[in-house]
Amino acid sequence: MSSPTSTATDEGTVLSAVDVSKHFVVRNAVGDSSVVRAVEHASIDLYAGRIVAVVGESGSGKTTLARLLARFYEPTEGEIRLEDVPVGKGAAGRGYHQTVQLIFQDPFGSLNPVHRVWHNLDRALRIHDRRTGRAERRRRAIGLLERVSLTPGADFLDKFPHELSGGQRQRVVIARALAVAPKVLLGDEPISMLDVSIRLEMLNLLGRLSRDEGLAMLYITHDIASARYVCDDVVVMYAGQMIEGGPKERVIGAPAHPYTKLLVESSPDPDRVGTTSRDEQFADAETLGEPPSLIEPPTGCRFHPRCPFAMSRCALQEPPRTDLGDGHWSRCWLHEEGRADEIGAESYSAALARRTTEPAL
Amino acid sequence: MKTTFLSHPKVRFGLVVVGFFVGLAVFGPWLTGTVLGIDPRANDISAIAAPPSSEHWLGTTQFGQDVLAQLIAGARGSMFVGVLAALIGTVLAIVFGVTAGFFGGRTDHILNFVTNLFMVMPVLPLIFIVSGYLQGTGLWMIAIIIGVFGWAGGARTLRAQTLSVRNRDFVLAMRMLGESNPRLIGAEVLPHLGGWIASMFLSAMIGAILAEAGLAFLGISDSGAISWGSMIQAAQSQSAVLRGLWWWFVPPGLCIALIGTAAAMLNFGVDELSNPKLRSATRRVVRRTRRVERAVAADARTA
Amino acid sequence: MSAPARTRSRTPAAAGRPANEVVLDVRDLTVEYIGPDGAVAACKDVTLSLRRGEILGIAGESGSGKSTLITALTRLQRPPATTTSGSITFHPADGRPGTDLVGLSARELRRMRWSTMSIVLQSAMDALNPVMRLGDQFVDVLRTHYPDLGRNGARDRTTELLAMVGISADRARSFPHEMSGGMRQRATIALALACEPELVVMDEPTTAVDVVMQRQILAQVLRLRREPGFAVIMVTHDLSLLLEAADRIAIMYAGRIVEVGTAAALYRDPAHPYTRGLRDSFPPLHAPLRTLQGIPGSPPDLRRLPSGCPFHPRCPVRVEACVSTTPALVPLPEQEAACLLLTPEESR
Amino acid sequence: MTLAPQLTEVAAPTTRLRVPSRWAFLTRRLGFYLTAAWAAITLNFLLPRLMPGDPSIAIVDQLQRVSGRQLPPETLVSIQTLFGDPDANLGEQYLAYLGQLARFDLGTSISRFPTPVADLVAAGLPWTLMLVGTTTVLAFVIGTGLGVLTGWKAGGRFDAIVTPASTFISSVPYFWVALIALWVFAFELRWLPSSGGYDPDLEGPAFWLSALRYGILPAATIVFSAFGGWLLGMRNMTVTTVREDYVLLAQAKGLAPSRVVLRYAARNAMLPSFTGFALALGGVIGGALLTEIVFSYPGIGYLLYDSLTKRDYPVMQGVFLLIALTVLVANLIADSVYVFVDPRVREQG
Amino acid sequence: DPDGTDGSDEDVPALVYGNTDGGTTYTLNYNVYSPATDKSPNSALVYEPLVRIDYSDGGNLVPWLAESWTFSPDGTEVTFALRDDVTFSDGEPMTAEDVAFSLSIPLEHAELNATGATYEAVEAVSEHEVLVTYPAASYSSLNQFANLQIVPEHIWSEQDLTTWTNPEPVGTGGFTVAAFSPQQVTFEARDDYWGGTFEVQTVKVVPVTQDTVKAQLLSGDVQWGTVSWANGEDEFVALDPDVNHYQLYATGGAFSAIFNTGRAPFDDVHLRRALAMTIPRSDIVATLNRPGTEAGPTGLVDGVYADWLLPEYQGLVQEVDVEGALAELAESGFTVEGGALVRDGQVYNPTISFNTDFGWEAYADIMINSWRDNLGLEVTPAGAPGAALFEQQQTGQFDITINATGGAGVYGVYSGLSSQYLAPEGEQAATNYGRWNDPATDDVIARMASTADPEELRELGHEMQRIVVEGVPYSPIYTSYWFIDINASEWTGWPTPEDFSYIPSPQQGPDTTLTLLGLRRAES
Ligand SMILES: Nc1ncnc2c1ncn2[C@@H]1O[C@H](COP(=O)(O)OP(=O)(O)OP(=O)(O)O)[C@@H](O)[C@H]1O
Ligand SMILES: Nc1ncnc2c1ncn2[C@@H]1O[C@H](COP(=O)(O)OP(=O)(O)OP(=O)(O)O)[C@@H](O)[C@H]1O
Ligand SMILES: [Mg+2]
Ligand SMILES: [Mg+2]
Ligand code: NI
Repeated sequence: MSSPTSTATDEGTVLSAVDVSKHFVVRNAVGDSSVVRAVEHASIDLYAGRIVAVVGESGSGKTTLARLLARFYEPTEGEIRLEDVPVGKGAAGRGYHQTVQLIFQDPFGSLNPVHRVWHNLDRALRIHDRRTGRAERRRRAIGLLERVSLTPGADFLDKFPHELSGGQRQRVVIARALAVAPKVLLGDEPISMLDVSIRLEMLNLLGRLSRDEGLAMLYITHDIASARYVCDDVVVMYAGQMIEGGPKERVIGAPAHPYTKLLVESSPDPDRVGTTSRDEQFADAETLGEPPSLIEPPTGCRFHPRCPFAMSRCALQEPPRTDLGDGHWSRCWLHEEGRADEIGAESYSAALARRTTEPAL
Repeated sequence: MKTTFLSHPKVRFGLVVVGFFVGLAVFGPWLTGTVLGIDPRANDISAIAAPPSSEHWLGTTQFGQDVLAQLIAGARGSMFVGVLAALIGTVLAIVFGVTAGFFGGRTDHILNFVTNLFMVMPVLPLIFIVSGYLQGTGLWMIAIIIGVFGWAGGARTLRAQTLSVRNRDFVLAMRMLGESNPRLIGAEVLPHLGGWIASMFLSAMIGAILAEAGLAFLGISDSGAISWGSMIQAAQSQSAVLRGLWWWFVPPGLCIALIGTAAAMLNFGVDELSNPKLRSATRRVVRRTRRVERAVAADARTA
Repeated sequence: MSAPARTRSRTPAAAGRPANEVVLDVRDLTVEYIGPDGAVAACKDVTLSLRRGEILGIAGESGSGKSTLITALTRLQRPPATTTSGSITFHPADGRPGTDLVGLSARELRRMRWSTMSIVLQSAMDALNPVMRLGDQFVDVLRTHYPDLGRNGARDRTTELLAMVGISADRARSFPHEMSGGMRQRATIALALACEPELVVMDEPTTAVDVVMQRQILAQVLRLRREPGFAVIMVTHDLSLLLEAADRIAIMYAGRIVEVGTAAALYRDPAHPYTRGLRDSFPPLHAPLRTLQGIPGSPPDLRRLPSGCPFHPRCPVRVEACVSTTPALVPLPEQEAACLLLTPEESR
Repeated sequence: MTLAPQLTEVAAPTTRLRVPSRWAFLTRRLGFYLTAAWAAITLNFLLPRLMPGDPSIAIVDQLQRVSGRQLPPETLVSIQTLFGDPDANLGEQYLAYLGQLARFDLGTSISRFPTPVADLVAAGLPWTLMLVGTTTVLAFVIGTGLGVLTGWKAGGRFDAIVTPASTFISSVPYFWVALIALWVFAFELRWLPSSGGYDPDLEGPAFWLSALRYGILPAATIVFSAFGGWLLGMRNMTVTTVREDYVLLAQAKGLAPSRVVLRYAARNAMLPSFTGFALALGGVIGGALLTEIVFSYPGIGYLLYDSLTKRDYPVMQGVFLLIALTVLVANLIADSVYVFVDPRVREQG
Repeated sequence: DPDGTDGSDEDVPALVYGNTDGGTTYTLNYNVYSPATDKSPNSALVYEPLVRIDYSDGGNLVPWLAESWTFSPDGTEVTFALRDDVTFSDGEPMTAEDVAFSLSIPLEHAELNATGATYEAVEAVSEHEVLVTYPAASYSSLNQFANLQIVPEHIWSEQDLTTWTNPEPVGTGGFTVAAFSPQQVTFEARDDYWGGTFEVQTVKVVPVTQDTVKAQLLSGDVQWGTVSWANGEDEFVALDPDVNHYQLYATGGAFSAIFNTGRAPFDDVHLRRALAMTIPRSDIVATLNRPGTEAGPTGLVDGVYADWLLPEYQGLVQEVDVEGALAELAESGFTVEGGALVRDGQVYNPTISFNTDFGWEAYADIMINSWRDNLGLEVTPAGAPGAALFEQQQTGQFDITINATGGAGVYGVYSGLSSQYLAPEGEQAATNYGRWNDPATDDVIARMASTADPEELRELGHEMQRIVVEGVPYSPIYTSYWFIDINASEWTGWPTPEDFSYIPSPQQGPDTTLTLLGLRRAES
């Protein structure tokens, strides 16, 4: 099941996760421990100059994946490879983080309110190059700020986080990550806490850094539309597993997994306004179901309890990975059963409605 | 930020009073000796247990000693114990609380267990007993004992705060930049806990002043030093209460209460400034809002 | 309102009501936070009307005064928030004359609450009492407003309400922390409907949940609104969602309503440059991609509002007059908007 | 250096949690308190051995002091044997000590030889428990009650007077309040007796009435000094709680204000009080000891004082042990109450 | 008053004694030989000694249960002739066997030797005669028998005396314990007491604090107390002079500054004199509200030892004598530099230790101030709680310390200076804390112990007075007193300090009994 395939084979990957799993042990008050399978058998490759988006419901393991890649967590299984070299256990030191940096969701939270912008950049510059003098560091810090479009940079050096707007804060965070000259930038929902009006600027900045500066980037989001806007490839996660991936237009335009279809159809899309009546759009959306527990995940395909296309085999066996060409792949029994066409045939809610009237199982 | 801090009435009251007593502790001898010309230990045999008068503003003790001079001298003794014990307690609380919270795991388990242990031990009786064993100790020893036994509550708060700060994104981010643990604690976590530490220090100081007074009242104190507690004790041993020599035992108690109130007010003010929920419930805010509401209502009536 | 709730809930009450009748009429509402350095108007001269059964969306960036408006409308504001001017007139369904909520005493308000107007708060996580069982939080509101319902009656009604949002009856014995976020959010919606209000006010009911759950919740609101027939004011910063779900939308900027109109009109032809910018801040899901810019700059600090039109520093089409003149809402065919570049309908 | 944070403390997954078993929680707490009790016992054993002074020498000291005559060395030796084998090593002594404790034998008082310490403590404990118990409850009830009132109407006139006043009151040393109370009510006004715990001439109900009368001043002192702390804590918690969304929602629901205050605001605001109980109780007990001394109340506070001045080490130890154990039990009770009032309770440490 | 004497209990009010010894509760322990320091109160109402010390007459011994005593010629044996009319409260007569049994308790049980008995054997020689044998001539150590209580052998011989608490005491005294509760002990008068009959039928002893007892004396709830009452003349007596009495009886001792003569610098007599001359005794007694009670230089108190004092020391008040002190200081060879004493390159910073339990800080301050002002000497206060101070004093860890000096009789006052009690610094000494080591003193004391001749004793006493005044092993500061507070609203017949043959103290053994015998119902 763990065939580490990459979509583009011409270039070498900068950072990849090979068949990684992460299990957490949680204890309740009684002291019983249970295992949360936050990520299972996930593989992902990041390339220089490309952005990969990971989308999925809340709790599907996106953050965990990012933190595995940032080596905040030790994988329970599998390995992380940096430029095709496996990273040894527990060795996530400065060297690693000089290459891989993570951007957090909340720009306020990732800047210590007691420190000025200067402190943040200065520390980053100093830790990774102890020889440069203060004047030189200052010059570089200004350069970094201007790289993330905070101009004039010198004006921002002495500000405290609370004196900055959300967008400016997130730019400072990015500038700080860039200070160590990383090759990989991991963004864990880097725009979801920002105001709608400034999100695009952020996305444009990330796009520019990847395109013009050749950074490899992971972009985690809830918002499929923004993923489509900025990224090159999309990977869909469900309940800790990766269920579909490929070039963005293929995955979003023609989902090859029922869950991806659900996700796309649930996303707000003002373009739909006027095409159908509102009541129609929302018809039967009430029974879309909830994500499963990761402590006792469903057997077989984890999506089967909610899936309108579910067959008896779905509940028994995990679906294999089916390559659909152009780097597009999916894990769904429909492909093996030759019923792949059904996915695109009608809307998800229609399929669901049909299923409730005539049970598929 | 700073100006709002200083313009907060509770903070201002607290700062003024605490500052006043710190000043008394520091400049007390100069004040009594040079400015007022009174000596806390001099005996005016012509005025024994005399009520306040122009000569002795706060009256005299049974030994003809000037109560005001003693009160000023006592500020030094009490503040000394308060500050030293609070320093010791705060350092211990930081060591236990922040270390436990920051490193977690086994370290946390052990340190937190010790903290909880000290927490549920009745500290004041314990201090009484330990000081009782070390009979006739100096103020240093008393301060050390109070500090050594009185840190648990603060450590618990700091641990909880550290726990919440430790996994905050900014700590993770700096860690990711390659900051070392000591620097993470020193530069990222501790400054963030500054407010908590300051308020801990203040409460520890009050606790220590009260504990010292209690010890002095039990007769465990440094006979060479004057503190507010030892003044009350001396008054009590001379039946000042029965004899109605209120000017002898009321002022030191008032001083303790006053500085305690001031420190509590400071903490209160800091709380209110840092917690918008509390801030919106202060008298000033409510009054201001009411005034506007009344004005609006009046307008509506005339309109 | 002494009729037992259950009988009413079964009859589609909306049937007999005139469709265009106004439920809530807000005029020139100004809400200020009274601070030490003077008052900050978080809502300024807000004028709105809500028709029976309608879903009115209010969109705006963070800090634009949406929550302030809602707490003012529901008269739940606390110091230092103060309603300094304006009226909020509620017109009951039975045709009695409207009452201005601003002038009501606490006791009069209490009688009106929940049975005429209920609220769903921003975060369902915090809106339920963590130490009370879910069912009890239904029972206490039911028994307050229908004293003759009895304990068992209230229980039955709770079961009924929970079933409406797809929560099984045994969940009534759960504590909030034992339920998932989506479930809690649905429970608060069911709670809001407990006394069959004529108006439900929702403050970002879907912000904390992800897209699939978002859709489920909205679908439920839409369905429920069809049956008992209540009007909804829904606040969110997610304009794309409102465009799909609301009948009419009001756009707030810096405490003012800068545009209000039908969802379709605002999507097709936004009149205010801010609305335009907001609409263009959402990349399309299917349409061809092009580079979008959003709105440069960030929302103003209400304590230091720019002069004139508060949007002018960020406005791509500003003219000189924008710096000095504060525009008023201009009626247009399908909407109203506050921009100096617009001329009123009649003069066009 | 690894970046992996600890995995044990994790926010609850959004999926449904299993309902934690209260009994399991309590069992764990009980385990902690048992360990704490063991620690207290061991501390109690070690303290006198780490500190200077030998009980036998203390006895001889005092006898010489009383008689003013030198006592022969044999006297010291035979007194030493009365207090256990002086040559036993620390381990043996520890075992012997544990064995004694198991038999509720706290040793023998020095100054009141041969009265067992257990008897002395047992004589004083009921009085202290009664005094501290009732006053803690009273102070808690008054403090929390007023705290809810001030917090609910925070910023109002009542709050503006009561809160600063109780800040002041809670900073006043217990014994000073006791002295003032003594001065005003016992000496000046002569309303109440100034010392002792009861009228020894009375019996039956009259005796209990007298115990009540004698208890009023000490109890009032403790309540007066202790309620402020509860009030301030409760006020701030109420203010914070009242601004929680669920209270706002409760108001929006049109519930009667009393119901909103009690069921929604006060109930939730009170929860942290239970976790702060340990700290508060320690303070109250310390204060109560001093109060007992001022009023010569026949409790263990006065006993402690007496033993301190007479260097009666076994009594000091016994009193401390008892106080420590009582506080542990009180905390266990507070924990149990907490478990039943807060369904979210989870192991904190 | 016919009603008061007919014995009907209802009309005879109890005499309430407010006991301020410390503690709020009593524990039951009437084992008078127990090594406990806190026993049940007023056991002297139940148990009696052989002899009584008469403080109205120089601390002489007078008969009590013993009618008389005779020494053997070499002074090593004394025979007590016992009264024959004494019975225990259970009706058994007291015999020589009982006395021999009682007196041998300290000899047989070292841990029960709480009074430090110095004899080595006791023997009943006839039904009413007991022979006590000493190891050496001991004419002057008879007063220990004032502290040894006679107990009934028929009850006590069956008990383990080390742990027994004697819950139902049976003794020869005038009272029995009628009721015992932790906060009150009630004594009932015997009607078959050998010493006479009591009008007071009931004595109640309650534990109270110093403040409370004053309040209760004022209100009449308590009629008898032993609390020292600064300004008691104004605050108590003046309120009702007929009823309220505040009396001071000299104990014969004094509070003194004891110099540690065993170590430098106070091994120098001139230095001791210089310091003694600058103790502001009048100031101290002024703050005590006891003007005129400054102690003389001898350690013997005028009121008690009038017949014994050398004429030149009678009524002598030692005023502060700065000139004399400076002269002595000069003679000592010490100079005062920066507050410290310097001689031969050695620097001494003397300290003064005192009992903080008594609140002695302030008095020490008065002395320290005077030494600073008059000699330039900085003496550091080193107060300690009673128990700790006592240990320091016994082991000689002090420069100057404050303690009571005195004893029963002239020999009792001075015997503590004998080198017999000398212990090196660091080791415990029962007395002679000042490490006084003077052959002349030893000689005088030895002679006092071995003479029975009053004239010779007087002569030797004079010699000791000269030694103390000249050598200053200690310097008396103020006279120590028994303080008696009386509310005579119910009972009269109290002696006064001007006219007494026994001390009306509730804690003075036979004197207490004598006081109670003398009390009469007040006329109302
Ligand atoms: N440190 C941890 N210990 C235990 N469980 C964890 C931990 N971190 C995450 N989980 C659990 O793992 C699952 C996946 O979490 P993760 O945060 O990766 O999801 P996500 O996709 O990022 O969700 P969201 O969109 O809400 O951010 C969740 O059920 C979560 O509760
Ligand atoms: N208690 C308060 N005191 C002073 N100003 C306040 C207070 N509460 C809110 N404000 C200010 O009022 C303005 C509007 O706040 P409001 O909460 O209504 O915004 P919102 O539109 O709901 O934003 P969000 O999308 O973040 O919920 C903000 O600028 C805020 O700073
Ligand atoms: Mg996440
Ligand atoms: Mg809001
Ligand atoms: Ni590292």
